[in-house]
Amino acid sequence: MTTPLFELREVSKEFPGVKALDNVSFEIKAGEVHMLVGENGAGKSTLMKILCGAYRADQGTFFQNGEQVAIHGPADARRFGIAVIFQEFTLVPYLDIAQNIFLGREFKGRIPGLIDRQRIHAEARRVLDLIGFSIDPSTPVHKLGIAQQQMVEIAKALSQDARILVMDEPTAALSDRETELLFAMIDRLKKKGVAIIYISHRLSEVFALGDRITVLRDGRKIASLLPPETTPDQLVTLMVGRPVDATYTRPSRPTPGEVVLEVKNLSGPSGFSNVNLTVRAGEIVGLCGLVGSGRTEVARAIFGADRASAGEIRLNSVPIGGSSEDSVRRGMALIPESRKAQGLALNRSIGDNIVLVGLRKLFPSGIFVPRRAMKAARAVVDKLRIATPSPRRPVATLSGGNQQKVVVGKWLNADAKFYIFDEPTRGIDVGAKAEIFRLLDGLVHNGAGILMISSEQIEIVHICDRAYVMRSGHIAGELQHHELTEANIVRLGIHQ
Amino acid sequence: MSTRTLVFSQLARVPGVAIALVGLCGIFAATSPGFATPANIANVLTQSTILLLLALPMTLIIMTEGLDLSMGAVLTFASIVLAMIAVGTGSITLAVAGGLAVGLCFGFLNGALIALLDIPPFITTLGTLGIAQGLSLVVTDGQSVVGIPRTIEAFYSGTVAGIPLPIIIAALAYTLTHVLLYRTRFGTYIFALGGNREALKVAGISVRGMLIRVYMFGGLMAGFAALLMTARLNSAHPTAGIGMEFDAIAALAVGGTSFERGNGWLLGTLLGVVTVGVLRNGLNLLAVPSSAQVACIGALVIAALFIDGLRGEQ
Amino acid sequence: MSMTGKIAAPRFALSGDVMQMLYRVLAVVLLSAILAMLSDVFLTANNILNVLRQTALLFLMASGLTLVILTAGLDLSIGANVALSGCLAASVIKLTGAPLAGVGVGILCGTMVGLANGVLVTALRIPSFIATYGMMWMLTGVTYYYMGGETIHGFPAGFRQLGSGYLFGVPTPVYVMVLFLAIGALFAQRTIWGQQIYAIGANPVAARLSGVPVERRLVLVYTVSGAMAGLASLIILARINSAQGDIGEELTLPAIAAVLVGGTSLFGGSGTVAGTLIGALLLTVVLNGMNLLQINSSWQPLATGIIILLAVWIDTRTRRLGE
Amino acid sequence: MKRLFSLTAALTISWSGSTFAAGETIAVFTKNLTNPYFQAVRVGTETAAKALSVKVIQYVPTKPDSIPEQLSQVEDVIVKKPDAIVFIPVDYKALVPAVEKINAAKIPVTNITDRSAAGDFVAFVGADDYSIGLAVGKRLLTAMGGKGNVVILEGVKGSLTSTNRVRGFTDALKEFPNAKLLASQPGNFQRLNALQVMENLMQSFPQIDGVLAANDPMAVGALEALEGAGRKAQVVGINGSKEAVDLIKSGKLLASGDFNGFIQGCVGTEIAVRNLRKQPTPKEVMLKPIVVDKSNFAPYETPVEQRACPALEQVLSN
Repeated sequence: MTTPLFELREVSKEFPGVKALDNVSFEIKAGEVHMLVGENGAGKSTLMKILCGAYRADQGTFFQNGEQVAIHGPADARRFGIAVIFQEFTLVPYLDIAQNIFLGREFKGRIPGLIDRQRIHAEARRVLDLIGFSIDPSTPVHKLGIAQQQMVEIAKALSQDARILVMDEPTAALSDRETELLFAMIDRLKKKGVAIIYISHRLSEVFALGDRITVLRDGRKIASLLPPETTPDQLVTLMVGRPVDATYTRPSRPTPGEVVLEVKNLSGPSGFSNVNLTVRAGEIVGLCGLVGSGRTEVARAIFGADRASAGEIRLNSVPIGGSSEDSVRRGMALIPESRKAQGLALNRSIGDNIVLVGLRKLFPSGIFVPRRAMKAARAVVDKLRIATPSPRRPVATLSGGNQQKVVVGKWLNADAKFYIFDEPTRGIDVGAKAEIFRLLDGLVHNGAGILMISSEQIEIVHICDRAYVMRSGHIAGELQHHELTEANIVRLGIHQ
Repeated sequence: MSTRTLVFSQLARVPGVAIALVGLCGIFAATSPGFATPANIANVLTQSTILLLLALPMTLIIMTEGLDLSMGAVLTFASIVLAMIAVGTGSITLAVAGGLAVGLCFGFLNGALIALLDIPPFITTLGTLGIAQGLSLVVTDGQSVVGIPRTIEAFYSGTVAGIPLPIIIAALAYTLTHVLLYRTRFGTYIFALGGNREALKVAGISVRGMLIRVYMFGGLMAGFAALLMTARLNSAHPTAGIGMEFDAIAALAVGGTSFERGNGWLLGTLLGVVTVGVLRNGLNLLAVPSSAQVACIGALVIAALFIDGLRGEQ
Repeated sequence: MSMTGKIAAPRFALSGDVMQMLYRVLAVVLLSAILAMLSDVFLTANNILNVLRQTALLFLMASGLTLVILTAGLDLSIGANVALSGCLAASVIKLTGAPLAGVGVGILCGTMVGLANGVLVTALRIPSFIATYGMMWMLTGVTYYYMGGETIHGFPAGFRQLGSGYLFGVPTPVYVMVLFLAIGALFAQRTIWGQQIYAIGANPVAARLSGVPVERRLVLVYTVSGAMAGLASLIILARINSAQGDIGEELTLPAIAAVLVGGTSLFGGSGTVAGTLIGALLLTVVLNGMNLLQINSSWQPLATGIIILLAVWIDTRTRRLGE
Repeated sequence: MKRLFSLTAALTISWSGSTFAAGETIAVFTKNLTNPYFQAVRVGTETAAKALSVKVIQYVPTKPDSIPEQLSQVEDVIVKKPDAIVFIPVDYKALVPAVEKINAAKIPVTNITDRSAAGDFVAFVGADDYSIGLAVGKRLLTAMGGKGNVVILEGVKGSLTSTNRVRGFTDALKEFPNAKLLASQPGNFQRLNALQVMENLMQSFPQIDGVLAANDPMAVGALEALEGAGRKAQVVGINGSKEAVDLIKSGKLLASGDFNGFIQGCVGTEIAVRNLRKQPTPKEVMLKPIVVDKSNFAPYETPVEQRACPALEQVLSN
């Protein structure tokens, strides 16, 4: 039994009203990948923030290589070689990659006060090579895609020659190929003796990568397990506290009805062309492919959020005209990929957010009646089991899963006929995922049609009735229910 | 940014303001004989210096997604204090120090209110604008402060090797700000303040400390602007700087600095200031009536922003 | 300007966040109490009406502006708009002798200018701060050119009732103020357009993806702001019985201050028209008090500045508690 | 951008032509585009210019009374080297450097209305604010029978004009011991300010018999305030502006001291021209205060545009 590289003992952290961490002990050994799992609000991110010095623990002790240390701030954390890759990128858009990698650790130049940019770029080059990311380090970050930014984040962490790397759902935004790159890299790091604390909601990853799994729930440490000795279902049960079917399957599937959405030869400036697809009432149709293959772009074009340059879109066989406003009026709904940026008015109440879409339907006269709005909102809150005392509460106070429910709930008052779900389960925990799926299922049973984008093929496989796979802006192929397997999706999705 | 991308990104952005500047110069040179003379060019540049001293720090402040509406008033008050000390003690050094101190104090006050009490910059500086303006009136009771030693005048009217001193001061100020923004940690963190404050926190850098320093830099530059203003008027007047902050903001907006995500461009600010200066000077030389001049300035601001908007879409 | 907006109250209650309103009303009451102690005339019916009349003007300009700021925008052109609309209206009244014609022209001009602002901000995608700043210069230029330094004065008594008249012993502008307070509050809180405006301010992207016609609503708020400036200009004309190129020049920043002191957030999505009224009242009471106490007017900007800071600071504090 | 170009181009065509016309060119500086007084001055200069067949160019700060801007305009004008300059400083102290620049450029400059604190001038043409204040003050107080409560509405704090006029008012008050000065508050030469200040003052003082306003717009503001409150008081202003004259005619305004911007413009320009043409010029012309009231308003009814400049001798003689 080697002494752990770093250890936390009986750490507690309390926020007004919430005990975020309650006597949690946690250790990480050199060269191991320690999976940290738990529902949102279980305390994962608090633990992480304490590790990196963003929060101060109320109680608890820290040990580095067996001797007691204290973390007063980010500086200490860095000194102990702890580096964190947050989910919300900590990159500065109008600085270049190199400057971002060394933000706060700029090398001093010969002239006192100035920074040595040559050295910064040289070093950045080195780090980028280390993770096999070939890009000019002097590219401004605002020019990078989300996956590339993720790479920069990792490079940033490694550049601090971290001995302990904390990753918060690093694959959430990555395509499969990029994910493989990441995993390969993680292996390399392990061999170098780097310890990795890996937070994930994707059970496949947990078992594929993990040397050890620690489960948190409601701020308490529930269990610490070894993958070989556990099954996914056990794990999920531990996380949620009640048995949940991790790989959600739909009890019954309605027989597809009329064609709700028909897209013919859709092409757009945002890099997709000749996209043809149909969705029938009662169907959940998947739209998959690598990140950057044009899934989201197609979805936005169908919804009218972006202009299409050519092609035809028919909703219930009526051609629709390219503005999101028009699409909404005709009963189309979009659940965008980014809750915070595109889905919610964070500084407004849950109720305000829920009634927004349905305003015209709820108040045809144009007169807004708060009481009626409240009732409508509460109805949705109850229907979707959104965990909140009152719809008057600010939506920002909800957990990720519940926020996602609000984004979906917005459309229930608008009785939409066709829904586009773009990454509906990104960054939400297993329990919430199951509920979202149940919701999709409910919608199609009520005769709606759904187009669902997801990077997690397992979800597509389990949820969808059919799926289209995109590759670099084209539909690479369509998979009927019986041919819908992860292997097929990957085969179609990546270049031969 | 590395020199290469820096140069590139700047070239890519030149048109909006540069077209305006080149175009205006062309027109005025063609239509007004007096315009393209060394004397007049020196004249325009000299006139632009005070505004530039405000527009440079304002660019950095706006890059932090902040704003400083108090600059004009602070300039005024600093200039009054400077003049009063000069009159009282006859010591230039003391006077200049006093003026800069006023600038720094207000800069700190702004920064502290914004960073520590997190009052939004717009309101904070709207408030301190009132305070500085009020103090200027109270201490002078509306009178100009005159009788300051002639030597102060030299700061504005003096020349070194035939180049007007204010132009040299402005050039220094620009170089300093440029180095500060593109070559130092301070500058790097300004990009971060506007672009992603979380990144700073994670890197263990005090956002509040940075903010305070940015506004103090603004105050300091306002202090120097006050020195030039006092030298220029050879007196201080409680209304001298009113509204200059808006001119500065307009100039940097014309220069292509956007109000979001720390997307600023210092060279553009310089061009913007000169463009506005050239416009006013040219219209005066052409004896265009003031009412038309007023309209032209408005048109310039909107036109330049419109161009950048178009280019942004491409 | 940073988008880290504060958590705002739910927008269901008519008056918005009750706590916020309470504290603001309290501030006015406290200030009034102090002034009442210092000056025996402060609390006289006459002076109260007098304060209200002066508040009316500020409020009318600020009320339209409130909607603009609710969408996280700004309108720096209202002062110049007042000047142009007022001067045009004045000359029409002089020419035709028909006050109504003047009223029509004044409001129309204001509305048109507002519409232009809306187009600059939406169609040309120019940041509102700059667009309206440029607009301010252009309007001023036109006004100066049009007036050529002259004054237009002497309007029919009927028209002047609008500014200096009384109805049941209460100044006419006060009625106008109350009317537009009601309209404004109802529009913001009780129409779906109002709700959409709040939504746009809170998150324009989310609003658009929720089918809110963002551009049209934005054009609407700038147009309304312009129209209110036009209306305000008429009140000014009627009060001073004359028009000059510089009327309204000094009214823009106070109007903005009134909105902000009234608790509307520059980041959009939170604030109320009623709050703006309190803000305007607060600022007016300060100046009125200083006049009554015959404090050297040099102190006025100083006092105003401090009031603004105090109000907003307490505001952020109470918000913090509110969470 | 095209729009901007064509705009500037258009202006260029329309203005550059006239700029280089024959005859001496005289640059005229006034304080702002908003106060009718300076419009009167400008009309005066134009009228004189026509008579003397010279060309005047008006320079006015785009921001009313902006010191730095007038300074810049002076610097720009020096580049153009007009034959002469007629100059009203926006601030009599702060613009001294500008005057020195003009002197250094050897451009003859005539100072009118506000006497610059320093600099060499061909001549100064003005009316003495103090004696006008005094005269108008006396006019009011005599009308009040030498007793009663008076308030003063000052102009912009620190402006020479305001200071001297108010000094005149107060000295007038000294001569009438039974009259009581209740308050003296600034209305910044602005209608609305004056109106609101007056409204507030009326709250503190139940009985106000007379108002001394440092210019006509403020007098008008005061009148409106009084009317609004349904109270009566004698009001006097200064400038003898068209609107003041109308109000005097209709009996609302008691009197207005004639500051006579029109004649100042005329005389200033004529002196500038005479000086250029090597004709003798007076070093100083002080228009003596005239109080316009019901008895003598008739001549002031003709709008300035239609008036003719009086001969210099005539002005000097009386």
